[in-house]
Amino acid sequence: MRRNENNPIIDLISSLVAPFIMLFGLYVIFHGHYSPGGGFQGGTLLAASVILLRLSLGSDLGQGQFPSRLGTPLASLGVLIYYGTGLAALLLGGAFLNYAFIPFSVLTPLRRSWGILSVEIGVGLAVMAVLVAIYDDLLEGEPDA
Amino acid sequence: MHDFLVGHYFYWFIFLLMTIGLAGIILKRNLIKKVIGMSILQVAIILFFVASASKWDATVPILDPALGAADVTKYINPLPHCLMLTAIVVGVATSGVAFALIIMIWRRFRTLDENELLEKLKNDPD
Amino acid sequence: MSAPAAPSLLPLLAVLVSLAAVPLILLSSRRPRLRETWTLAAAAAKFGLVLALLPGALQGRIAVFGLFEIVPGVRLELRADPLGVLFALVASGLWILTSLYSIGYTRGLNEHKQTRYFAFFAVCLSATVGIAFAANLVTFILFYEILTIATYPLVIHKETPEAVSAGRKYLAFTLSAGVLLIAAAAWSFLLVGDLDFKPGGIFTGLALAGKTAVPLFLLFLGGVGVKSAVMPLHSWLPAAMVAPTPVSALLHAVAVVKAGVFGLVRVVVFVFGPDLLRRFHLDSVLIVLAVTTILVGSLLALRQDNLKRRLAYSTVSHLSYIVLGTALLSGPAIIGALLHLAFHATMKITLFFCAGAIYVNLHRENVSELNGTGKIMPWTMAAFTLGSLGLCGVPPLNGFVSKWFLGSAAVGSGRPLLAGVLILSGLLNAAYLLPIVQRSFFRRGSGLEGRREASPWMVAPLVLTAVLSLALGLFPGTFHQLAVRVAAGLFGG
Amino acid sequence: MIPTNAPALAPLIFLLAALIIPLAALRIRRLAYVLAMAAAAAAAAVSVGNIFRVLESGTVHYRFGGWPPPLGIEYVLDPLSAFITAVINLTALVVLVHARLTVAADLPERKHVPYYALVMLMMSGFNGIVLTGDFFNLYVFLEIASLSLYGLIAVGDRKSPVAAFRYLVIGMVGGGFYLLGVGFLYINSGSLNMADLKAILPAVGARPEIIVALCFMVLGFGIKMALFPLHGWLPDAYTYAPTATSSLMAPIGTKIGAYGLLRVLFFVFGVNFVTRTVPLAQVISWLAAAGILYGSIMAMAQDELKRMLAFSSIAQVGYIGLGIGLANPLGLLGAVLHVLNHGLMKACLFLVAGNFRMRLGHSRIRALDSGARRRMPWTSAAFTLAALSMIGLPPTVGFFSKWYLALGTIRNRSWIFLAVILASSLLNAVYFFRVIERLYLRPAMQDNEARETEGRSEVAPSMLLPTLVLALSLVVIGLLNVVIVKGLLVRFLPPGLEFAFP
Repeated sequence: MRRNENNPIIDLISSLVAPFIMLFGLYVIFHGHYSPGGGFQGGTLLAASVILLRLSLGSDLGQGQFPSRLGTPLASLGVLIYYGTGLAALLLGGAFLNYAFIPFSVLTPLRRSWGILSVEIGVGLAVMAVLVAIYDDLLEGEPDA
Repeated sequence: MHDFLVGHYFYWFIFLLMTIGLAGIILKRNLIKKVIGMSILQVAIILFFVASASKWDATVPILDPALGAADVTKYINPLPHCLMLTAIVVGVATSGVAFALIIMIWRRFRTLDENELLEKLKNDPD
Repeated sequence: MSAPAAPSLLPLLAVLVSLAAVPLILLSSRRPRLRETWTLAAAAAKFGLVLALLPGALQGRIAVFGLFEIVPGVRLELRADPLGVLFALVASGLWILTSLYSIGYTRGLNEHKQTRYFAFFAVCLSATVGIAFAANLVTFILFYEILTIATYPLVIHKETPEAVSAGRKYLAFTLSAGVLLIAAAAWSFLLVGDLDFKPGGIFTGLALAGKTAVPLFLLFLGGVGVKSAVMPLHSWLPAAMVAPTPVSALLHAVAVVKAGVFGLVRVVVFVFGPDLLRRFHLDSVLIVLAVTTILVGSLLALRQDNLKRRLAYSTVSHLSYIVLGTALLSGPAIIGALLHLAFHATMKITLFFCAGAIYVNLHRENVSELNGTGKIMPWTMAAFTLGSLGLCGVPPLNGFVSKWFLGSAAVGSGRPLLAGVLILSGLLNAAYLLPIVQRSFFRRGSGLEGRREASPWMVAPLVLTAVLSLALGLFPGTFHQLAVRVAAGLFGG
Repeated sequence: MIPTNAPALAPLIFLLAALIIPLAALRIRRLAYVLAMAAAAAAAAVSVGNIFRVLESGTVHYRFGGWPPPLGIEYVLDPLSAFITAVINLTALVVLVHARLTVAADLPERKHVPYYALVMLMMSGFNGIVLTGDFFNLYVFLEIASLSLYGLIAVGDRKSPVAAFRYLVIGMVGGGFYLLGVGFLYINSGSLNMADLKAILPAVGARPEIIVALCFMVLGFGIKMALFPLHGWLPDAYTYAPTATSSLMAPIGTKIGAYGLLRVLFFVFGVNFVTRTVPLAQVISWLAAAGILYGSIMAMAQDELKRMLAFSSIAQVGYIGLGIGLANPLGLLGAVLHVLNHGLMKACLFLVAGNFRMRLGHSRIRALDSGARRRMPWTSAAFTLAALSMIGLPPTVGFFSKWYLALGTIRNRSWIFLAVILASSLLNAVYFFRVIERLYLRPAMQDNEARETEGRSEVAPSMLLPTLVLALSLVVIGLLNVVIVKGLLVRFLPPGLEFAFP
């Protein structure tokens, strides 16, 4: 990923576009449980925005938005949110991931809905962190602009 | 016979894709091309699943107020798509690991050509 | 066997006592005297325990000890029937003498790794008594394989290239035999569903076809034939003579090879049964093998210059006496076979002890170097003479008794030619053993100035075994009674 | 709570550990090992408990998310899966005790945390594969385990990334074939649930698509279990991986493939389908027999102990394949018992190789001599015992595997396979006694004499103890085999292959 010249157009456009991609990613995640979308897709969009900035500004400047060292812990955390949702159901007397047993709301359909949302958030976080981490790992040690 | 060939045209396409992928894995000497072959193979399998769910006169499996929920034949089977979502993730992860390994190999042996690599391995004193 | 079975711990203890000595021997590796004490104590205890089983066996009360299922359908079970007691008595009794002798031998040669030597010797004896008391094929195989492995370190004890290659040969033969035996046992298990040794055979209820019975018997024969050194499976035995002499004496004249022959007896009469063998003429196969081995073994012995190798070929030929006796499938023959199993042990061990004493004392191991040794080692060579005469079958030594039974049984079963084979073999025995006696007493030797008799640790055991050979020739009572019991259980009357 | 969730607990425990380790170890690195051990111990305890649960109350079904089987993912705890999970989790526990020092020696410190996290992830995958009742779920766990394994291999010797890459390519193709097979099955039956499929398949009949599906799945599992001639990835992977990885992978990894094969052949398609309709079982048994001979012969030619053990693994997996291919109850019992027995033996042998590497700096057979044995008497003794077991001498476990397999071959009247099994134990004797002879009989070499004066320098207790425990278990389990077989294993036998011992 050697950048031969500073191109202000690319820098500017990518900096402008990145927040919108991220916003769209969040939208996709938060609507995933009742419309097309979800954690995988949203997480990928989030990662795309991070990686876009790393590509255009260089990995060092890109750190400000998402530090590389957070990659693995955030991925773990994301899956833990997923896992925790399942575990909560298990601890409260249901099977693993049986959302009907999670005390988010009184109504069972709503519980299910909230349960899926919580899982989607976890998945989104994990997917984003993992994709960024893969990108970072592959670049590790390479000369960077 | 004609029906068999034409009726399954999509499967023939998938079969072709798989063959290309396998050929890439087996015949190409460059490790990166092998990974590309792997990805093609993976895509072929994914398409195979997705194609199996296709259905005439049916729509995406999201509740459409106009169609209602009474007649489920109006919707296509969502399960293969869900499965393939997972398979795609697996594919991404596999490619990621493959590239990480390729980078390790490059750093240690300075080659990605399989023949050269085997030669270097043989002469490597461990 | 109609004899009532009495649950008893004795068989188990008899097996375990020498195993229990192993850790003690290992722990006292730096204190030779203590180590030897443990060995002797274990040997004495073992003999005592086996002796305690003798009255029961003679009266027909069979001590049985069942542990647990070792494979589904088969228990790990020990059963001290007369046949087992007879073999255990021989092995454990001679272990005491061999232990005494070993002490003299290892000290005399200042052997290395004596701890390993004594420890594996003890394991071997455990396995041997286990074989003797095994109540079924799986238990038998268990101890048989333990014996195989425990003998290996003793064969390669010298750690010379020659010893190592002999060890390989030994393992190649015995491990192959082991897998054949396992295959045979597995097959029998599928046929019968039970592997307990039964007088008259375990296949009695089945109408076994020839295409099952013959291959099965050949598998069994391959399994037990190697250790019993039936030709052409004998060649490991002469090679294994690189082992220290006490090992050759006890294991390669008594425990290991007799375990093989004992196994053959078990297979022939307790697994297959006389009827099945006769129906498919398998007894004739055995007879032919045995006769060949007897004669060819003796002839090969004639050619050996190395004393221990000559004795080894002599062992090969004498083991087939027992095979022959078994194959005749009659009461008197089996009595003769079992008597020979016991009596050959005392005679052959005497000869090996003598060979070892000569080696330790004079560092000579070839027959051609033995001129004049009788003058300086009179006790040793006198014992050697007794042993040799016994093997030739000269009365009143015990070799005569067993040969008499074998020969008369051969005539009695309408095969007088076999008695001729025995006589011929006796002459061949004389031809390869008596020249040694003649050399040592009547020829003038060189380089023997200032040499004296071997150490009393070695002379005492060999004189004892020689006297034992004589005594058993005069009073074969106990062994005869045991053998009669076995025969009665098998063939009635 | 534990009883109702029993089937799902073991994979979930490992997964939790895999997730917590990277977070917890942010501050304290040593926590990684502590957490991994805790998870392994908990999982082992749960899976041993599961055996008793199965014995008491029969098969336990667990519905993820509360969805009933054809829709939702189901976990099934039956005698077979309970047995296999107990075996792999106990083995992993013992190996992990040993792993602490070898990981510290083999890997730079910054890699310790990801290493243990990956081990946990791999174990989670293995447990998931065994317990799941859903074919697609099985695929996912298969890939989770494989991906972790690639990583675990790649941190070894200099050549390890190449070995890992080769494994990755072959493993991915294997997984792909499996997935394709699942696809064919799904298209033709509309179900992914194993129990459901078992009910549907007879009605579908032997359509070509179903046969193709079966063949693809067998191919996939064959690659994972290194069934000859699909074994190409194995020797390098075992040789160049770090000690801890090879001693986890050798006893557990290939067995999972064998388990999958067993499940698919006999619990989904049924014995008639795989022996009569499509004679696939026969094909498997011939390949396995060829693998036994090939592995044993190749093992003789190796100079590196780990490589020799790798080829021996190919042969031993052949035993399992042969038992499965015989398609009779005794063969299956032998195969499943051999999963346990070979797991114990190979774990012990790889730990011994690790001990040699730790103290001598190498595990080349030609460089071993009695000096090595004098320095490490206990390790050498453990090696000898495990070698005797590999040869198949009673009362070690190897004998009993051989016994059941021999019974199985004789029952089928497959004399050639009987001969192969027996011959292979002699070949085992050849290559193991080659090492034993060196260890015990070969005088110490010149350059070792200086070191010899140091006297005994056995490895640390945390490495020695697992080695000895495994070695001892070879005899104990051997004597207890009837308890295992009669008490537990006969209950797993699939319909059509029931059997009762006399």
